[in-house]
Amino acid sequence: MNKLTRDQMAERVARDIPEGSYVNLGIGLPTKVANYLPKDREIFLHSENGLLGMGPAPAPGEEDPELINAGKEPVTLLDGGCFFHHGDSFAMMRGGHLDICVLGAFQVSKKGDLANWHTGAPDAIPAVGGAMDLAIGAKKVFVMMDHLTKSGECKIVERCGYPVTGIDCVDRIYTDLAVIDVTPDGLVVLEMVEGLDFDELQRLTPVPLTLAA
Amino acid sequence: MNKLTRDQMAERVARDIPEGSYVNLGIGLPTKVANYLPKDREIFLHSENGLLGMGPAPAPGEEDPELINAGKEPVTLLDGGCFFHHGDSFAMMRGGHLDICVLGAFQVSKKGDLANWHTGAPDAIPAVGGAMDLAIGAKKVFVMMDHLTKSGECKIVERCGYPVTGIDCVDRIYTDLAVIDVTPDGLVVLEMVEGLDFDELQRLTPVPLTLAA
Amino acid sequence: MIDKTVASLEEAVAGIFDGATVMIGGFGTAGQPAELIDALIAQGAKDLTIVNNNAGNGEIGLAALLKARRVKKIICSFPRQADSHVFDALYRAGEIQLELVPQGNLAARIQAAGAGLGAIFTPTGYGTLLAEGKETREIDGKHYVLEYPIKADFALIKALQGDRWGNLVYRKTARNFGPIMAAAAATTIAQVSEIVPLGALDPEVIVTPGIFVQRVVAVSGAASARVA
Amino acid sequence: MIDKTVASLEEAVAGIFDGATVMIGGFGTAGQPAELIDALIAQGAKDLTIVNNNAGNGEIGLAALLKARRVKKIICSFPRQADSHVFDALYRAGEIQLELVPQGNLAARIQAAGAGLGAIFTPTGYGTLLAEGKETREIDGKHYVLEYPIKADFALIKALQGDRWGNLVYRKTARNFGPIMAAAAATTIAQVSEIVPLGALDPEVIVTPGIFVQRVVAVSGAASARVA
Repeated sequence: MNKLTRDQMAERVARDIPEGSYVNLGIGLPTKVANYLPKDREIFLHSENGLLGMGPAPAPGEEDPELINAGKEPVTLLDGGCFFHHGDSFAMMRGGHLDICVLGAFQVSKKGDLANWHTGAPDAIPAVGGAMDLAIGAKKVFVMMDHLTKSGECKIVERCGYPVTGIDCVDRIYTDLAVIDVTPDGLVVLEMVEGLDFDELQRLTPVPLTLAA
Repeated sequence: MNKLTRDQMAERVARDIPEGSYVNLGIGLPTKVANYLPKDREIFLHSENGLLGMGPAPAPGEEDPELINAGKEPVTLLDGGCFFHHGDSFAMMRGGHLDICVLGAFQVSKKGDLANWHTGAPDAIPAVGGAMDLAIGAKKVFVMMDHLTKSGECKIVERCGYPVTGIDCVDRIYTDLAVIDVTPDGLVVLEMVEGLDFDELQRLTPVPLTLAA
Repeated sequence: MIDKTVASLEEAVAGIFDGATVMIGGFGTAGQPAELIDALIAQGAKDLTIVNNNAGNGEIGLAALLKARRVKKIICSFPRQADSHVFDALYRAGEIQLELVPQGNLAARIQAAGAGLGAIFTPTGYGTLLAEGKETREIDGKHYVLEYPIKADFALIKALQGDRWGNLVYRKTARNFGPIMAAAAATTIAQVSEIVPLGALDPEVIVTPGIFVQRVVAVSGAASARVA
Repeated sequence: MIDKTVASLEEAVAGIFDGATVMIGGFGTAGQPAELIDALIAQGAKDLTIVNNNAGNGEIGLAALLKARRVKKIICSFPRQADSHVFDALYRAGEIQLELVPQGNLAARIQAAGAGLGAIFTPTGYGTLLAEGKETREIDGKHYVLEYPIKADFALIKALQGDRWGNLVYRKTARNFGPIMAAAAATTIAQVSEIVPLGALDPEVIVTPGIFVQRVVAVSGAASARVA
């Protein structure tokens, strides 16, 4: 089968973001989605550190250490963008004003619990940032992750083994193998990569899947 | 005895407002205090409808219907003043950022309960505005009122007969007869008008007073 | 291209349904979106719950909406004013419900809705008639009342300038409830004196980011400063 | 005449006492008041509780304060970063306490302190390790955690311009926690790139009104934009 590359995953997610959406792209893999947003759609990117209308990375030499994104990388601001303080920024998230947020994950449970902030290892230094706010705040939470860990375990699980970031919060999962909706009736497969059939996907995934009608 | 006029009361209160204070002057009688603030002191006047650094009334013809005070009268803004929304304005009050607020009152109890928003009459249409926020928010709450009602009843009482605005919130009472602190040990008379002696003030006031040392 | 500007007041208030909760900006007439209210009266929605600081002045704006008998309930802090006779008469006749809220609790509850909080403990009103029956708690030696968010289906607000993304700036004390209501309503409709090109508003001084605004309509600039 | 400007960084941080809770603005280095932190290190206060989004980067600013062993406890959302080795080592050695707070709850708790709320029900963190042992409640079908305000004795923040009344404006994403920390601290100390005459800041665009600011100190303009 043709597993999606990380860029292909980002491109796939980007396709599902409608014009006019207010979107937060999490640190890491989700950041790549910005590269694939169709140029003919106006989409509003939010960054937790107080900007809306975030533009692409600046040209080399044009970086401004006071114009950064949540990953602390230099960015730009589009015409029509604006700045605000952290209280307002997280009110946007917590208050349900973002249409979509895209997050990376260690695991997603069949009920839509998300684990993406902490491995739970006893010697790990925990850091949560805005992950828990994003998980519960946006109207739709999209997760992007590999379907399997490097050692071959499925990241879609019955119950999260890692400490959760939010309960019952994921709406859709984009993996390198499939696009899967989390619904009240369970996980519904919308798409699979070329060369993958449903039985094989189900074999790899330890929770019941159904195929979208 | 020489009862203070309303202007004399306002002048007396103004004397107790130190330079640099953030002050909210309630609607009605307290508004007059602004007229007597010493010109050599910088004092910051706050208005609940979203301004700090309020200046005097504008010259006739210079009124701006979008530059008003809590009483909806036209005002001006000093250099260094600013505008903000209602959330921020009441955060200033509730968060204890105002040094002093000056309020009118129907009654003040010996414990410092304030009644100034509602007569409790069954046919009265209640209206509270910012009174309850001011009563509990400012670091010091000064009340300005006549000592006696027109029918001769004292407005300083054992327990408020009118519905209260706030509990245990008044710090100092300025009447046309005296200046009285509300302390954990009871009401302490700081000043009396010329021609009034303590026994006479106590006779007019149905709760125990002591004279400041 | 996203363009939140609409061409007419009629279009601006389209879809406001019977029984909706509608926040209306303004402190007295400053910041009151008088033209949007007139359009709402013409539009005809009824059984409305209105959230405003006051309950109308004179016979225009909010008072005219009340007079047209479109309002079932009003949530406000200061209904009784020298010129609130329309409200006064309806209230005395038992024809309008009143939920009286201290002004700072009104603001805080609107903010809580916009910020997604479930409830807040506020000190304002503790021990008073307006906290009767409400849950209270002592925290660090101080007494608080539990208050719940006030959300709205629509907010009608007035700003000075807006752009096609819905960014807004206000004028002087007409700002008042506008920014916090914009964040608390599912659909926020702003009347502005001027629609400016995208990028014309300084990103440092935009008061209401467009994320909180769904429709922007221009009214004549002169209207912005008049005593509505 | 009220003049909140002070002539030196030393004067700016005077009186910060051992055991104080000190909020420090910034998201990473953007908005971090590096010069004030250096002055605090020189001043010598110890056993501090620090409130910041992060736990220091590299060896400068907040990291240098940690390295100087002045910090007993840090309240933050994201301590672990590529260059947070100073914190990491202290934490692993058990020499610093960490209260980890989701970033939005950190912001909301700071705001609650500034706004005088007793506590707030927030949805963030419900059902997670970071809500363990905390009171929860279901409101309108949604689950919330009760969180308390975070107040501070001092806040050290960085702004672009300030005036003698303490009014502040910020620059781009260096604004972040500055305005909400200013409101939550008993004494707020702002370093600015430029002190401007009273009235030079447009009253419509002042972000932090002077009521929230007690001291303002100018640092060289160049420092404002450098990667501190």
